[in-house]
Amino acid sequence: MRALVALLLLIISAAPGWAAGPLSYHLKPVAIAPDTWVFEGTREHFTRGNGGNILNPGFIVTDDGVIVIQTGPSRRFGEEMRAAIATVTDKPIRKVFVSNLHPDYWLGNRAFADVPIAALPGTIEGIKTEGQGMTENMYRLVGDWMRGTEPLVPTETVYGSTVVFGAHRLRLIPLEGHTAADLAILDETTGVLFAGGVVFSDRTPTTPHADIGQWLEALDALDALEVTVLVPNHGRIRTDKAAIAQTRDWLSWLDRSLRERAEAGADMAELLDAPIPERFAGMGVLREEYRRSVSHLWPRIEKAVLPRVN
Amino acid sequence: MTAFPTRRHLLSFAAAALAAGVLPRRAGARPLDDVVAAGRLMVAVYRDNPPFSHRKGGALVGVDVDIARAIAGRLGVGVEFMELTAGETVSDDLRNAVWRGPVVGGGVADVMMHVPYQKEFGLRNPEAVLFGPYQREGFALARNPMRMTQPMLASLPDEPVGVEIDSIPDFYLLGAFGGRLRDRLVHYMTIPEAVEALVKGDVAAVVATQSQVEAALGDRAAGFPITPVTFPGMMASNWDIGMAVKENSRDLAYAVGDAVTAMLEDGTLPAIFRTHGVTHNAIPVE
Amino acid sequence: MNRHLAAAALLAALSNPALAGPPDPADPLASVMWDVLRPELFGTAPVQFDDRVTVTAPDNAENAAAVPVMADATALGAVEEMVLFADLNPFPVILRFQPLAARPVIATRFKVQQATPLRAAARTPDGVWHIGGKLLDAAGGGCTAPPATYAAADWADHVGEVQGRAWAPVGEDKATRVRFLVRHPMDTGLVAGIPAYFIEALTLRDADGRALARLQTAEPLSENPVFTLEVQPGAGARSLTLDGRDNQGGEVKAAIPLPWVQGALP
Amino acid sequence: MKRLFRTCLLASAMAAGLGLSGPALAAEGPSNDDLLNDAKSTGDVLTYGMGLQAQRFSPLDKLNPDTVKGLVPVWSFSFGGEKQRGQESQPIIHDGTIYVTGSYSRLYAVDVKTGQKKWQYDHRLPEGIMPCCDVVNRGAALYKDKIYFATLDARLVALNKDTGKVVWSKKIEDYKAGYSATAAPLIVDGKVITGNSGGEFGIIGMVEARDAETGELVWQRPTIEGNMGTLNGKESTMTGVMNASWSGDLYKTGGGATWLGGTYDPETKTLFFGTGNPAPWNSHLRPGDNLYTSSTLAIDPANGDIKWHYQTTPHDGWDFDGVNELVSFDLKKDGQTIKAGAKADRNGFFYVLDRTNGKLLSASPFVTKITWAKEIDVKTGRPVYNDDNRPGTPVGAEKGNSVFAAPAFLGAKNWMPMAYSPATELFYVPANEWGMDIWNEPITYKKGAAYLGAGFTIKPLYDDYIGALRAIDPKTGKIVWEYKNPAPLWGGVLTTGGNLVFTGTPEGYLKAFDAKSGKEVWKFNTGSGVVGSPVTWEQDGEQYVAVVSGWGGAVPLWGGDVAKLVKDINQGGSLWVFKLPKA
Repeated sequence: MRALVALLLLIISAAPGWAAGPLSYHLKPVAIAPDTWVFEGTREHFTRGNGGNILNPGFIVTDDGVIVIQTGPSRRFGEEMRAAIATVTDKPIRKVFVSNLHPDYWLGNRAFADVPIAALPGTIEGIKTEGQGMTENMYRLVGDWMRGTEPLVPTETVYGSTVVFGAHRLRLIPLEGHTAADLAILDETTGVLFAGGVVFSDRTPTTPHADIGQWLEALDALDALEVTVLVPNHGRIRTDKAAIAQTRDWLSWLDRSLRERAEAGADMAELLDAPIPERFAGMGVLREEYRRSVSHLWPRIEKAVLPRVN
Repeated sequence: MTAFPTRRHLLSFAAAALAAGVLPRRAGARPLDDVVAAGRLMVAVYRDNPPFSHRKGGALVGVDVDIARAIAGRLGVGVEFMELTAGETVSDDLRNAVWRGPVVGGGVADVMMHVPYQKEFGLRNPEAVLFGPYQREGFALARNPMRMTQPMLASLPDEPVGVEIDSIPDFYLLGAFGGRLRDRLVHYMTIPEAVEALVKGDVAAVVATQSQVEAALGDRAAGFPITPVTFPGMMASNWDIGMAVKENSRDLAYAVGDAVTAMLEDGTLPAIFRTHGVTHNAIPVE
Repeated sequence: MNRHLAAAALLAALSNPALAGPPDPADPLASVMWDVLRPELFGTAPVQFDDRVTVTAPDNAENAAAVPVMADATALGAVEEMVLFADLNPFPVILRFQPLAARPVIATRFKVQQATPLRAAARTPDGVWHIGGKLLDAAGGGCTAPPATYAAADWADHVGEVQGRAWAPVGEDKATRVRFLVRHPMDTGLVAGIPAYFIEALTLRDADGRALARLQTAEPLSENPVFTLEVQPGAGARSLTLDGRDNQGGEVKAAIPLPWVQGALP
Repeated sequence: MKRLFRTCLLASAMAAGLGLSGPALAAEGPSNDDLLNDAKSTGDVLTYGMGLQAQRFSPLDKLNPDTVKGLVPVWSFSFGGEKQRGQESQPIIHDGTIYVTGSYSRLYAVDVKTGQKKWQYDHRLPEGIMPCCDVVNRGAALYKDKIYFATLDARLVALNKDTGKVVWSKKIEDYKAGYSATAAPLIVDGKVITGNSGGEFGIIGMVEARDAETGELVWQRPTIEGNMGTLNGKESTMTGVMNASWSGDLYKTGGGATWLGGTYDPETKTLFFGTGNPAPWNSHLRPGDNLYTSSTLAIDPANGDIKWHYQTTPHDGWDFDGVNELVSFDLKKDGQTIKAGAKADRNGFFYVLDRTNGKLLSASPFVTKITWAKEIDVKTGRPVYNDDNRPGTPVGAEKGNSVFAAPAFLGAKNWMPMAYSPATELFYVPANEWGMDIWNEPITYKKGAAYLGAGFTIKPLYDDYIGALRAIDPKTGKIVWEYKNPAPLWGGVLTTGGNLVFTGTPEGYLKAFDAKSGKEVWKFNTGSGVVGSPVTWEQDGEQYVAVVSGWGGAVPLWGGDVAKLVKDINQGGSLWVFKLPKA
């Protein structure tokens, strides 16, 4: 079993994340465990080249129907996912889980409008408030890939619990840190963990809604689980927990270095080109995500080092 | 992870189903639908009304604030607060908070907290619906036991007594016993100020609502016994605090009322009061 | 040729490029607004595009309501005035800065309406404006979107509060880095129903009241704006004072201690 | 697209230019002497009240009952935005510019000839303000190079009159404690003099003088006995005598707000400020006269000391707030000229006082029904109460006995200023005929506890009208003529040497009446209710009239029968200018 998985991973890694061709994601489901498939995205930022395909959505085929995890960055992506799922199984889609409010997790919802789409309350609230703005920004970032995409708010609220579909017991794990509500899903039957927002693998974490302290606690919670295959939200799928360690390392360094620079009197603009340790060089979109993180995290850190003077 | 009570599950599910338009929409303005569709419950709370709603380190905190958050959670929506400066009467407050909005603009809230739940008052304000009483309030006397041995209003010794200005205890004590106490009343802008004066020894007793005096004394209550008091010859000794919505929002009132009932049953409500150092007095079922 | 004549010639050249006279250098950022902004901001003074004036800012505005920018003209030597501006903002000028006893370097954050050239101009004692800049991409909305304080009910409780700190001098010119944040909504007046309400002047002074740096601030600065400056206070100064006012008469007053000086204010 | 940017650019470049070069040199505006002479100068309107005595009289006579039919609109200026309500302002006219305040604390400078805006100041109001009686402002004050006005968040703002740039801005009171400021400031001897308004809740009334140049406080005079005044930053004298007419510590919070501002008489060098009702409402809880609530105070402008007081409603139990303006005039009676002052009080009586000492000369009703007092005893100066018309004190769990009292607490006359014509020797008083059921009740809630301890409903007295513009002869107290208006009158009055009286109506009209007969001789509908105060002046040989239009104020805030009468009146916000063209 373990060997099979490793072999599969090799194949995935060798395959290009995105194939040339006008406006098709060319989605190929890759089996990573029994009944379990993933569409692996690139380790880039949203571009007009990749159409927003940067996430690792997946699905589990159960006797009760297909469980879909994330719907991708556009309606087209959702529709292509659905077509690709149909090449694997003729079972109907039973339920969709959306892990958090970031646009690449749920903008494909329109393709699944006929089935229940479940999310944590905080995710639903966030999509209601910020969904429209995020959608508009995605049109701007990736262009025509988004045609026909409109926000569709998840229709079902879930909390932390264990749900059973056919032979698969899925543990729904509510976390926070990457956003105010991140849903991780552990298939207790196969040991596959869909990290749902908090784990990045060789891809720099994104922080627009982040609380670093809570995020580190969420990583600890995932680290304590028994996992055979870890599907990070972005980046390389792994059979170990190295991605958790890498995410933790990055967040700790980021937080600490910003605090140190603030204490030393740096201005936000001076941080944009600050050096990043060599050990993170292998992570995708490193400098760009670092700069975004400065924008997200700096104002609060800065305030903490400037005392009231009147 | 803990499993959640079925009731809460059902409530949330119902709210989510409404959001998606799964349940049929009725014609006309339906504020519950509007609330769910907007994903936000706008709640009016009084500004500067400890321990129910006030600012602490910039953050809005208090019993009413926590109850509102819990209600929104059970409806599966977010919550936003509109802080309300108390007008001359609660009828003004109802107008500003739920049915017409303040003259300076800013719109109305979906629900207003801390409204007297009283039939006559309700009849006098047909533009609003009063519902969901969540606390039975009464007056209490906090005293320095060395200076005032008996918690009896009628036998108040010749010592200064603190009250909040323009409060019922103020009016009662100004007029009570032929005005005998009038010259000994010391007026404070807030109950916390009056309670600090009690602790410092400026006054021998403070008369105020039980919740306010409990919260203001906090863990110093051991040294300053708090006793419920009645105002003979003036009014009933207790009254109920509930909520209000605009007259066309009865369905929202039902949903919010159900959430409060559930919170009472599962102990959430008393726990919220406890957090703020206040005794929760449930409304007896009649 | 005397200065007046030169100015007149320049004006003629501006109004009709076909006429003879030294033409302006071409705008390296090819801004559609350059022809309008040039006379508005610099009149007939000579301008040159100069890499010695650097503008540090992200290529993309992650948060259009608070884009960090640092303008540095120290490579020019003496500088009398600096202007920071974004060509395509509804209010192009972000701030004007007179580095009286300060290094010609300033950093702050501002609101951006759309993708725009972002520039700093520094006037040297010979009257020449040296202009550097870069392109800033932005999703936009920073100027007309209501700031967060529109929703927060308590801006009035905090307006005019200052948080600030100075760092011990390093380097040859003994310049002291000062950073400060002023609580203010900085409303542009472009959002319906919300009047313009922004800080319009800030002066950083030495202990004896001597102005070290003067800022003329404008609508585009971010809500609760933050500034970084490098000033040269007198040797004995134990603190710097900051004073300023907004367009509605509100006052800003604060004292920023220099803690490494013995006996500095707490 | 490019043009749009250009406009923005120009605006910002202009602003920047001004900032760099410092405030442009302002033309020297009116001096103290100009202000003192305002009632006589016909080419301008420099003060609120058209003269510091506030007679609202202009000697101009080109407009008269014969010519007024030729009065036509010249232009109308919109205050803009969505803030279309409650325009209670009086324009100020000087040197080709009209300065006018709008609701929501806005101030405009408009070119008199063209109606083109010169500048506009919008005050950034905090979200938490809670003005009791709509978002109104009643006017600005002009002195030298600055124009002054008060804002709803209880600040006093001084602006450069030519640029609209703020020179200084001072907090009068804390808006979070329920204070706001709506009255026009008064300028006397280089001092800006204001009252305070807001909360009947734990406050005391105050009159304050500030240096017009700097905004620094010169003196403060509390209106309730037992409180200390200040002068130049130090305690000066106590108001009255502590505990003389108040029990316990109630004097510290007794009310008496001076929310309508005041008037000034240069002949006796005296400020006159009216004071509001005492707190709490239930009079049984505060035995005594409760000085100096519901009174007129005569104050020395130099140091803030009280020269005399006259209390119109001692021990008020009906919210008969006594803030109404005292108008100085020469009373010619029995061959003598008496320095007199007149006040049409909220309580229904028209008082004539000797303004040198506060002694009552006469008091006569100016509305048809007054239930609370039989009369005012001229000898003692005190009302002869109808004791059974005082709302009872609550007994047991029941509310106190309810009484029907007239006038209603909104007053026989509220804020709207009257006018006096030295030509006809008549006062023109905008009155309202209404009553109220009032009771003291054991419990009216506030923040979950009791508040005022009183309740009320307002009822019109007659089917066909509430408002009544009445001409009153101060020598006899007799009503010479009256004009009845269906809706309540809520705007100020202007009278002229041309034998005219102007006032506005909620129905939208600016109307002119023959000052002697009361015959309506002209009207024009402005499109929204008129609750502002009209003014007139002469320019290029033509007589002009201006008034602001925009329904609002306190009346629409009250429910019941009155609300039914006014609910369909459209709101608005504009300045109308009329003139009589040269023949």
